Amino acid sequence: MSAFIVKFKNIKWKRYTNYIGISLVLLVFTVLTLADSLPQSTLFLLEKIGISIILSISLGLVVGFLGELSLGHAGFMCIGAYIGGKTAELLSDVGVEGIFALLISVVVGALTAAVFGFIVGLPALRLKGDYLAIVTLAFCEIVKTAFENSSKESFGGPMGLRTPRFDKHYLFIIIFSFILVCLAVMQNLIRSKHGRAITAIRDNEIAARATGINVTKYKLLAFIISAAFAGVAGVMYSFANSTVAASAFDYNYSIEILVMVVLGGMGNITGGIISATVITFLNVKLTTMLTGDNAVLKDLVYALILVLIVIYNNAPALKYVRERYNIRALTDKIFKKRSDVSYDTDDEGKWDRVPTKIKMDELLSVDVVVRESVIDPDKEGKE
Amino acid sequence: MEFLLTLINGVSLGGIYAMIALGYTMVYGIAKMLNFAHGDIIMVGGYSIFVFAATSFGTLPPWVSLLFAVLMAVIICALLGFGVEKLAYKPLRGASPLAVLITAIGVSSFLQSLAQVFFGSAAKFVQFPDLGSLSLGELTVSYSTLITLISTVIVMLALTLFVKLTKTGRAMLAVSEDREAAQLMGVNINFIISITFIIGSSLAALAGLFSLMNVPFIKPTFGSLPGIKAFTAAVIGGIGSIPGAMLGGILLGVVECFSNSVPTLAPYTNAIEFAILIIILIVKPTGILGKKRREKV
Amino acid sequence: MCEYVLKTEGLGISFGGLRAVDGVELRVRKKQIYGLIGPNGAGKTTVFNMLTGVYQPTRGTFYLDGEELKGLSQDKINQKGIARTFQNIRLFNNMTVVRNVMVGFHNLPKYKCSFIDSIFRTKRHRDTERAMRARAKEILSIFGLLDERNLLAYNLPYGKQRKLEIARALATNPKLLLLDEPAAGMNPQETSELMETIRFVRDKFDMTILLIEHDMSLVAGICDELTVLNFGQTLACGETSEVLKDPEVVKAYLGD
Amino acid sequence: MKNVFKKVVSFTLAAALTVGSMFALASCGKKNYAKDNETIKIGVSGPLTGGAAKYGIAVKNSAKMAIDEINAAGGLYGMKFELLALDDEHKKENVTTTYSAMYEDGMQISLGTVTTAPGLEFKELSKDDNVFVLTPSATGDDIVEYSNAYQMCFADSNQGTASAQYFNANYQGKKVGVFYKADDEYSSGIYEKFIASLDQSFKSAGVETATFTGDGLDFSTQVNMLKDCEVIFLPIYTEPAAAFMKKGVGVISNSAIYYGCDGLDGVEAEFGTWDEFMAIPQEVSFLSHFNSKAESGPAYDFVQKYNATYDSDKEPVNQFGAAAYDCVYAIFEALKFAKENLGKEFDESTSPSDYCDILTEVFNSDSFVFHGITGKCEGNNKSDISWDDSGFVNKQADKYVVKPAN
Repeated sequence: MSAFIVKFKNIKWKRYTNYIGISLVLLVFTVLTLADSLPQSTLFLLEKIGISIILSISLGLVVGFLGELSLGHAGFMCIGAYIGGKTAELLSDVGVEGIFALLISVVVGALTAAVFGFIVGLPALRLKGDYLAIVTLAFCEIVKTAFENSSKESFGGPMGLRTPRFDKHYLFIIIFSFILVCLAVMQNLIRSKHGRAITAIRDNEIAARATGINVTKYKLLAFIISAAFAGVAGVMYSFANSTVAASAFDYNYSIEILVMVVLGGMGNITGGIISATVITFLNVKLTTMLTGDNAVLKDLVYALILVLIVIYNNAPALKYVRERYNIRALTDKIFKKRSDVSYDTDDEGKWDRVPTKIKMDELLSVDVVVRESVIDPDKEGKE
Repeated sequence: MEFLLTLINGVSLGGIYAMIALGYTMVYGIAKMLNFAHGDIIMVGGYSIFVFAATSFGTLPPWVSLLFAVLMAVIICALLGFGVEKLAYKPLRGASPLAVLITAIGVSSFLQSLAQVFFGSAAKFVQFPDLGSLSLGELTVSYSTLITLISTVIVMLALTLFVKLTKTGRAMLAVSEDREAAQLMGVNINFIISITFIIGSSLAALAGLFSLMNVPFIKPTFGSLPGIKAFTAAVIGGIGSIPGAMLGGILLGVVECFSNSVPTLAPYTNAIEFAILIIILIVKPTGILGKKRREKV
Repeated sequence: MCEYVLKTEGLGISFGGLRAVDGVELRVRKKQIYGLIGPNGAGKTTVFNMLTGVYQPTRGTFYLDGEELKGLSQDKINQKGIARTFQNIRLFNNMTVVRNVMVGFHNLPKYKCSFIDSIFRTKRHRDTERAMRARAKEILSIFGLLDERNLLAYNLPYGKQRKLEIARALATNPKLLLLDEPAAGMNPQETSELMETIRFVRDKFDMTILLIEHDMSLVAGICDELTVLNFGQTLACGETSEVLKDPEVVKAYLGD
Repeated sequence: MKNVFKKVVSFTLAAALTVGSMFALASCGKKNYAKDNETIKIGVSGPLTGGAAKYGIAVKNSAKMAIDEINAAGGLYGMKFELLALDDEHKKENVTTTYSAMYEDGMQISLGTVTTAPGLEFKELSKDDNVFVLTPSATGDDIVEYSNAYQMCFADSNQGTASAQYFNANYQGKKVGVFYKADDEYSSGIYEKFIASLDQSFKSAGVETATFTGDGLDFSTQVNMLKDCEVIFLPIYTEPAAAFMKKGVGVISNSAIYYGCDGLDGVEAEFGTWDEFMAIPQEVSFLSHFNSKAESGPAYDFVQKYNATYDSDKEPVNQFGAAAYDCVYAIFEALKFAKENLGKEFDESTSPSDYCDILTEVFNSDSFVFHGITGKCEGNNKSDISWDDSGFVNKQADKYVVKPAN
């Protein structure tokens, strides 16, 4: 018994914060739904939050850990939703339904999305920062257009694809289970040599190459895994709704996912989970609270909150205020873990300290003839 | 014949894209940010023209009232661009480009919903004096198309000369090249960035005018699609490059019109435009006229 | 076994018609500390960039232990056994010190652990992680960085960042270590410490070291042999003491 | 570390307690959220912001207007109505939110959704809870798939077929062009039915087709493609139609005829002023159940009243609003009918499901005929509107000529 207690004490709890948090939420709400005491609005809210969390974690790999800017995450989700939904539809034709159909659809949807993740990852090898951002945005729009113009028989055309809806009382349990899977894959990956390689590429691509990291391989790997989980989120979406229409997956949606990741903090999975929850919750609450004539204020309020949060979180002038009043300082205060040097943190950093990636450094020019200029990367990001 | 008409339509549409892309490129090259709210400044310009043209029509001769409206739109947009930069972007100077990007998205959504609060969601028709059209044999080209094209070229040339010849323009180049060094050389960064936003936003107001001359309807989402298209155009031409913005805009407009003119391709127009973007970037990662940059090791 | 760890044959590169480096012949023996010196813009870093695959040489070739490495990618060259540091320090700033070193172990066969192993946290994953961490701590303690191992690299003082960069390069288990101006920005006290460290590295790891340096006291103090570059051409090469006396070299450094 | 251990234990205990107490509180079975209602709540989900907002706002305003009228006149046997209008932004993924919020807020009867795409989601949810749906303007054929749903507007297939029949009867020998929105279910749905029912003679002469997608309004290319057509079918909404007509000036023959469906109602309002609209030389006409430019009769009265109540400059009236107005009155009349003719009992706290059973019975009954402002009105008489068992509406559509050719 005492041996057990010692072992229990030695567990690095902070490593498991995310699992414990998600599992507790899952547990509480599972019990509630089994007791049939959850209103459906809560069930739907949980589904939405769950999907957002998967999206946020998966995009976090590309943006937060690999350091590439992607504005096309909704495109992967769209592929997952359509392919997963179609698989489920075909399966229900041959009599496979329920959880088995869902699992098979998830596998098919995730794999297809992963293939596209590979394809989109290829230009990422050549393009940087905002150029990659626009290419991913373009990819997302192309996928959307392709599905919108599909024939009625294949993917339903503009009407969208009718997909079998999963029992709303239990779908969120499955979604949250997939969050756990997604978390496990991401965290195990990040805390391994492969994750270190990816983070190293983010921090300094040139040094990473010189240290023997195969940049091509790891960039593609990050894109593939990220796309696969976006695909999973898409399949979940198709089971949470009775139709999947491509118009939902436009660049605005990609941007919303990016907002979740950015507000969560670079390479901060817990932050991504929290901000995905808060943003989704905020959106839903604004929709249900500002009704009728006030609906027009919804976007106004959302935009204001967004701008204020970003400025508060990032403005250099507010640095000292920020360091005193933030969630981490608060939790540190509660758990008194402020200066535990022996503890290994995840490789979180600050967005503005990443020197080689996500930069906007093109020069203004009036020349018609293309000239070459040399940039000194050590100047970047230091302003 | 058919071909020529489509080409003219394409060039005219491209001129509008180019005008927006010029603003994008200026702001990008100097403030180093993707100003996603740029499209919505066009929308504000459009509404300004709508309001001032409507209030002054009847009291003033049509041409004068139109010019008055355009002038007001330019002033309002310039002030708006200046204000947005000071309130939303300046506090974030030195922070991550991503934070600025998200703020720009927030500003964009804010402006759109504000327009809906004030003007409602329905499209408004904007009255323009009929400018007529020019007949060249079988071809008829409306004067508004010609005005759009000529103005775009003039604006591009003026910008080029401004940047090349004036002190402020050269300071802009310097700030774009190396902000710290420029500051050390006595360039007032805040002033240069403000000027850039003022110029970019004034161009947006003009773009709003030309869009309205082309299609005289204005609504809160008026700017978002042209905004994205112009961003695409700027990237195709090589973001940061003033001639590149022009080239990319025209190219995109022509492609759009030709794709629309083929019934089987028409539904895929957006996809085709974006596919061209991807191909160009894969072949030339910095766009057609973008500066090729090599990282120093 | 080859006589030379590193041998270059007529190594050269042109940028748009300009011959930046031409006909560089280096012969570096095992366990040697070899200096590459020359005035600013002489092409020293360019030589390093060619040796590490950042640039592909347009003329000539180079061999590591008799194996031709020209044309390989940067990570392949590193795996073959050339590691480097940079003139302007390039650390993984947002990673902890110990992880910076652990990245260096990435390709070592004894820490082989597939992606699948990591995802499922198999025994192999846990064993290699533990072994890597232990080894990283060893290396860090050699460089006196053990106490800072859980700091973010960004927060290290300048001198320690230099050391960490060398530690990370050594972690890749190279045959040849390229140091690009290791003493840049250091005071005499730190420089002499650095000299000790470099010697120690050579002795402890049986390392061959090629370094670029401007600080003549350091060069004279530790280099066995030198090559002097000027305008991309070899000006002189040979024993350190002799080369430094060469009137041509003195002229290149001090001007007429 | 000991602290942490303690905390974990206490936290687990607290969690267990919470879960346990929630268990104790849990009630079983379907809840009737309406049991505390003081009014009969009618819910509608529509786009109140974004690109399609004007349709949602017209529906919301008109439904509100109808409810205010009814309440001012004493309500239904003293019972008052209340409108719940939530914003779905014309996106189907928002419907789960809007629907469940309204349902839990005590919605007893619904007007479904304003547009088709979100309606496809709404119908599944409302079917599960057995909530009555009478949609003013979601025209998709699939909207009324289940027995609880009815339409006040014509279904897409009806509009497409009816338009084709009109063409077959009246426009023989003319060259036909079609301009539709390829990524819109309303537009492409009508287009498909239209082409399927069009006479072979038109097709062999060649039907020119031009399309557009997204929000763009620059149709110079499309106008060029259709410039030789004599009748142009426009199964689209007013905004792109107005942009098309404006571009068509001087390109498309002045004698050509623009012919649209109910989406074209209110196209003149897009032009701001009547003069500006009259500057379009071609004939503009459409097949619809409502004519917002009627000069007398019930439709005229409705429009007058709407304009007096709301800022018609900002959110102009259209057939969406008229249909919503009719929907509210249809529900009102149906409930009256249920009480008087079928002897049903209901009050403010009756559950949605019971309301649904009552209303379905009324709407399916052959003797229930509603007199509304949509459909073909003769003089000052309101039109006759009834529903078939599958949920489609039976009323007369008419071709309205908004303006003749100049």
